[in-house]
Amino acid sequence: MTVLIDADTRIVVQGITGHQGTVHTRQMKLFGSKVVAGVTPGKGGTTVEETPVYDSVQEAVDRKQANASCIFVPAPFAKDALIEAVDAGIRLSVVVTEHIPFHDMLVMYHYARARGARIIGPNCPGIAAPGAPSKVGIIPNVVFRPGRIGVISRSGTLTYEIVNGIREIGLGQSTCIGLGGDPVVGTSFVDGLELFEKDPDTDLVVMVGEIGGTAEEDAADYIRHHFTKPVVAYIAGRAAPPDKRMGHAGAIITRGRGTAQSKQTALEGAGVRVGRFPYEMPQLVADVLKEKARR
Amino acid sequence: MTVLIDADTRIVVQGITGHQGTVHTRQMKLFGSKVVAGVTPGKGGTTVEETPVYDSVQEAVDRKQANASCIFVPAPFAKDALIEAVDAGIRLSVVVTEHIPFHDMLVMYHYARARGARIIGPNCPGIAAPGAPSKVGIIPNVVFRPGRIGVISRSGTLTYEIVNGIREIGLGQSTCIGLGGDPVVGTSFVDGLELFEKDPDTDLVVMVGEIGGTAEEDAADYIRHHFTKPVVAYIAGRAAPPDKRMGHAGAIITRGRGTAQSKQTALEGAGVRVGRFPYEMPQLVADVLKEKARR
Amino acid sequence: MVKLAEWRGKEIFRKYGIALPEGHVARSAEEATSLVSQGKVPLPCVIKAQVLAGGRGKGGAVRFASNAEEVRAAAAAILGLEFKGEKVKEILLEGKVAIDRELYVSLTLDRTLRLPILLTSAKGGVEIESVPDEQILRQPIHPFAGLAQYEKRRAAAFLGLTGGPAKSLGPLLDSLWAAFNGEDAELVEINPLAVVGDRVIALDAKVVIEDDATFRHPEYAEVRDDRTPLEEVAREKEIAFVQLDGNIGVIANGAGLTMATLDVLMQFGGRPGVFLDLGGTDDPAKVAEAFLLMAKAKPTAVFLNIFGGVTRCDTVAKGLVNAMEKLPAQDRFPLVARIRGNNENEGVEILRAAGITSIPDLKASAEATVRAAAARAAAAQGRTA
Amino acid sequence: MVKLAEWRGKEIFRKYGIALPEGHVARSAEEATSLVSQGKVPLPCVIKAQVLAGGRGKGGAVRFASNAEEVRAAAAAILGLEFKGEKVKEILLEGKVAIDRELYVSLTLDRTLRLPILLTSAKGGVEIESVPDEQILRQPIHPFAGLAQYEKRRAAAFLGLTGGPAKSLGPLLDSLWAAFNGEDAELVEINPLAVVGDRVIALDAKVVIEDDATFRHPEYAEVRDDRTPLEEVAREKEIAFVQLDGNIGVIANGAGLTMATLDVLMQFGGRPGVFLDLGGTDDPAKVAEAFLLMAKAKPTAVFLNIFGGVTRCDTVAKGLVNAMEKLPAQDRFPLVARIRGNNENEGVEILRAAGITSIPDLKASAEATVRAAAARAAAAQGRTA
Repeated sequence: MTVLIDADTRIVVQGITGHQGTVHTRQMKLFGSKVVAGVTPGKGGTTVEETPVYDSVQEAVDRKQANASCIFVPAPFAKDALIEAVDAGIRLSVVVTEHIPFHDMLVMYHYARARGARIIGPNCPGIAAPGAPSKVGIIPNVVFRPGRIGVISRSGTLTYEIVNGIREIGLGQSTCIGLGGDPVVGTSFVDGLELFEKDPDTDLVVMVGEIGGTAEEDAADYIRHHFTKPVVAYIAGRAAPPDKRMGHAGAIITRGRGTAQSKQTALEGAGVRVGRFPYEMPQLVADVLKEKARR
Repeated sequence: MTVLIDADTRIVVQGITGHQGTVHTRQMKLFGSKVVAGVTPGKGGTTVEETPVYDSVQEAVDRKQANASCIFVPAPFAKDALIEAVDAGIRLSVVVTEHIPFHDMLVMYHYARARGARIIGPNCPGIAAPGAPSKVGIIPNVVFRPGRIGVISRSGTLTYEIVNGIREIGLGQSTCIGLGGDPVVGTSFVDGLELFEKDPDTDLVVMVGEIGGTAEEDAADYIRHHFTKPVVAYIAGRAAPPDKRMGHAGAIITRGRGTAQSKQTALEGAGVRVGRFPYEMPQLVADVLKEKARR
Repeated sequence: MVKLAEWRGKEIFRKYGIALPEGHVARSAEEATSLVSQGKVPLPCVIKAQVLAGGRGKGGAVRFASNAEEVRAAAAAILGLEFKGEKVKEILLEGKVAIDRELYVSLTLDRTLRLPILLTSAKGGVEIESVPDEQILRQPIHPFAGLAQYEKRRAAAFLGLTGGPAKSLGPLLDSLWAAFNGEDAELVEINPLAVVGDRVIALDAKVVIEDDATFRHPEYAEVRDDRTPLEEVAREKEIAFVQLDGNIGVIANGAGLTMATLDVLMQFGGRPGVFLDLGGTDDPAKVAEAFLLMAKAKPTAVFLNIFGGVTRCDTVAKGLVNAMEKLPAQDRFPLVARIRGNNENEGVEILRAAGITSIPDLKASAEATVRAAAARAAAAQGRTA
Repeated sequence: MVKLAEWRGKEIFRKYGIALPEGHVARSAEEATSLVSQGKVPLPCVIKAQVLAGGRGKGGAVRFASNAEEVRAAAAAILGLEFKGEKVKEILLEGKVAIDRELYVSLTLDRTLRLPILLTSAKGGVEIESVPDEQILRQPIHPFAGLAQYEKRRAAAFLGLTGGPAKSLGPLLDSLWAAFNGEDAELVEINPLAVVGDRVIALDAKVVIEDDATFRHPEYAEVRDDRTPLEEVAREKEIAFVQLDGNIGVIANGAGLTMATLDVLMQFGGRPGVFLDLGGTDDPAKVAEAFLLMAKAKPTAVFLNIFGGVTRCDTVAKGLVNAMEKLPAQDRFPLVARIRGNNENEGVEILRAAGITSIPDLKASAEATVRAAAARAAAAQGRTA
């Protein structure tokens, strides 16, 4: 089983006629995803990567039964694109777009939530379930393979790096969720853990965190009280100075809060094994699985 | 059983130090309701009808475990009072206040809904469950008695009139919900029917509707497809001319829509017995119950 | 319901940046002529009666003029009209525009969805009620999302707009949405919305402000437009009072009960002339005030139907007796009372002492009222005959 | 993160109606003196260095003056300062007010709740980080409800305000809320918020605008305040580039991987000097541009760590080789590369052809980088010695 997406996920790509939209429509299809439609206002009636393009999400839902969307539209229009998706009945939107003002994202998040929809992202690689197979977003097709490890991450390439290492020791993933690097994200570590807790086909969760905010500390608190599966974590940014945004809008130590040390301490306090460097992660995962098997 | 309220409902009265707030706190207590606190900003520390008064709903929740509120504050401040209740974790608010602008009520409704709270009203008599016993609002204590009839109504006194007639033939109520006479209400006929459908202790529902809007037509549609219990209805306002507000902000026939005839036709089409006059209602209820027993 | 005349609606539209023809209000033919001669209104122009009823075009309440003399004549003609029962006191003069197409757009409330709803139709210039449903696009607008770009795009596409007019529709809808919310409107309607060259402009304006929101908009306190003088007095006293075309006054407590009382009266051949909902009160003075207001409507008979809850029967009885005592003989009316519920016995006793019998049965009391009205009418006819 | 100087923050506050002392900015002692002599700034007055760092009071960057001569002297003294590494170019002159109490209020984002949060404390005038948690009231504000009356009442009660100051707090908080949203701020902070007589006024202003929202606020495009010149160039080219205090440049793709690369370098004794996140790109020219920017930071050595996904290894290799060819000999730097993932073989081949070996192991490549930097530093020292 997988979380959030499966083989029946029918994707509409919002902003399909843009460069990124087109490239990743192709990649998603190659992965095995059902990309059933694209939307670009004014380009309705055309075709991209053998996918019909409509003027509105509603048409994609009405004609192609789309039930998830992948948003590539530029930041100034992203809020509107998400509202359009929610209003059309889409219940899962992966927002790849970066540089969305958090004031917009606050509205997007609470609007989607009020209407029963979920956002992954923004500024995220999306979600991939190699066994389905299905992916929504821009996660590379090659690093994953089906397995029983859940991955939740605030980063993109760092996650591919770590997952690749884990793959090299022979382990695969159930679902990988890229939460995104922004200060306000639609789905947090805690939300992701809730999903994996309920998934019978996930044995262990790898968390890839980074400096900024308290999402990892919140996750530690959740793990301590509610999570029953082993968790292995890595936190990027121990070398980062305060008050500097390290690439991600959310990766910033402000007023002394959000340091890698604080996160590591919180997670270890909740029984999570925290790797200090990416290359330590495969061995850690293997060790923890071995311990689990022994119990 | 009852819907929405029961013997464990712990009421905080918002605007308790006003005339109406004080009078109805006493009446609610006489009925048997647990009025555990009142709120009037600036009057914290005083007592009304042996009920402690606090400055905020949060204090009433923290100290007295209030879980429902009854709002008597004037219209210009009602929106804020509701938001305060919702934010403090109150999940049921009866808004007695009338003359709340519907633009405010739209925000109140959608805010409460987004945060998992329910509004009864505004401009409503509230809700009474004679068997609990508990009531939140201003429904007179004397007209009801415990029984198995559910009542949902847009009106106040007309409902007491009808219920009194039904009582005189020996029947009582499970719960009576006064929806309120405004164009936008927190709980509609459909919402009320959903509650009674699930209530094993309600055998029949009496709907008291009136001109304006399409709440009764919507209810007819719902009854046709989802409601399994008998319904008896009365619609006030056959004599009302178009484009005049008949006392209630919501009781107005606009652009030919919302007539009593339209509502009666819709309800009868859904198998509902519609009485033409209030004094016909007790006999209709008795007849329908007899038919039900025969089947 | 504060219905605003077109010129007031357009003042609001202007405030929110909605494109309009150049125009001014006049209250006399002289004023109209001078607006034109001073160049404030370009020629040719259109002159429109500022009345609330629709169908002005066919009713002679809209005229065109291409010179000052024609303006004077048209203004004088329209200002002399009584249009559907309403005297024309103001006219709006606007420069005539070259209309390519007439569209329709409005924002109002969808009570079922509990959402504002944007209506658009390519069939502008006629009453929207006459337009088939499938020719109207209905888009609910969520207050937390606001009017979204995609909704504006869909509206433009549905109207068949492209190029300049399509581009100008978006900002116009944003302005209309801002006006709807900012003014606490029940309705903002542009009919017709005209395509003029490369943009859309509002040729008419219908704005209805919500009564209950006037505490935020004292500027509308003076607008009475749509009420009878007695209804206006009642509104100031916060009594729900509606004048109808019959002769029997109904006083009851609660909107639903008052309506039901009208319904029962009609059933027995009575014609209600006043709907008066006492509401919930425990003040006899307020009750007396309502009775005196009722007397001013000169009803042939009055039916008092009280079901006591918040309002106690004795309170009503006291107020009634006080009011009756104050009424001069010629203003009195036959009264049938039915008081039930809270403190019923005390109320019945007070009435009995004043010579009024309460009939507890609703049907019987309604019949009695209809008989009393008929008798009074017959007597009055006898007097005048 | 667009951090605004106090005077700019106060301009925003004024726009939203927040009460402030009378004040003006000056850029020279002469200008300061003439502001006072023209009566634009009342005496006595306070003169404050317009720098972004805190602790100005203790650092001599705030002075008082009661006549024109004192103003000139204070202005000259402050304008000559270098305060915590920042040259003082502007001073703000404000009329001195009689402070009864100093409070604290701010609005910022709570990332966990995904809600704006209103912070209030009676301990104003000190850094909020030094105030114990229980002395700070934290109220999350829901964007769909806005700042509610009860939240303002609770803030006033928590601050122990009554009477006039309590009454003036509500509108001030409304204005602050409007500014926070209207300006797309990450932070609006008033510290201290002063009780002066019967009202509260903002003595200081700290406003931080969100970088990503500057498309809605072109007025902040010119404000650079907090970046190094190279960071500013990078920002214009949309490259994530942060200067640190070490000597090794790191180029990686993705913020997380770039951070992790810094972490690994540090582990082996390296000191990162530049964080450069290539992000996702498939354009060799963009990669070359990033390398040339890195060269301008004069790193002792550079570590290139690519995990190819959206960004393909061969694209990076091509861009790198192009850039290296363009660099004059004296600007070149030792380079250690590690490229993995998408099109890895093609990339490795391109690098090999240019004489660069990719070390696939992260640990080994990081160690090699640290060694290369040390060797270069030693060689440079040898040359200068």
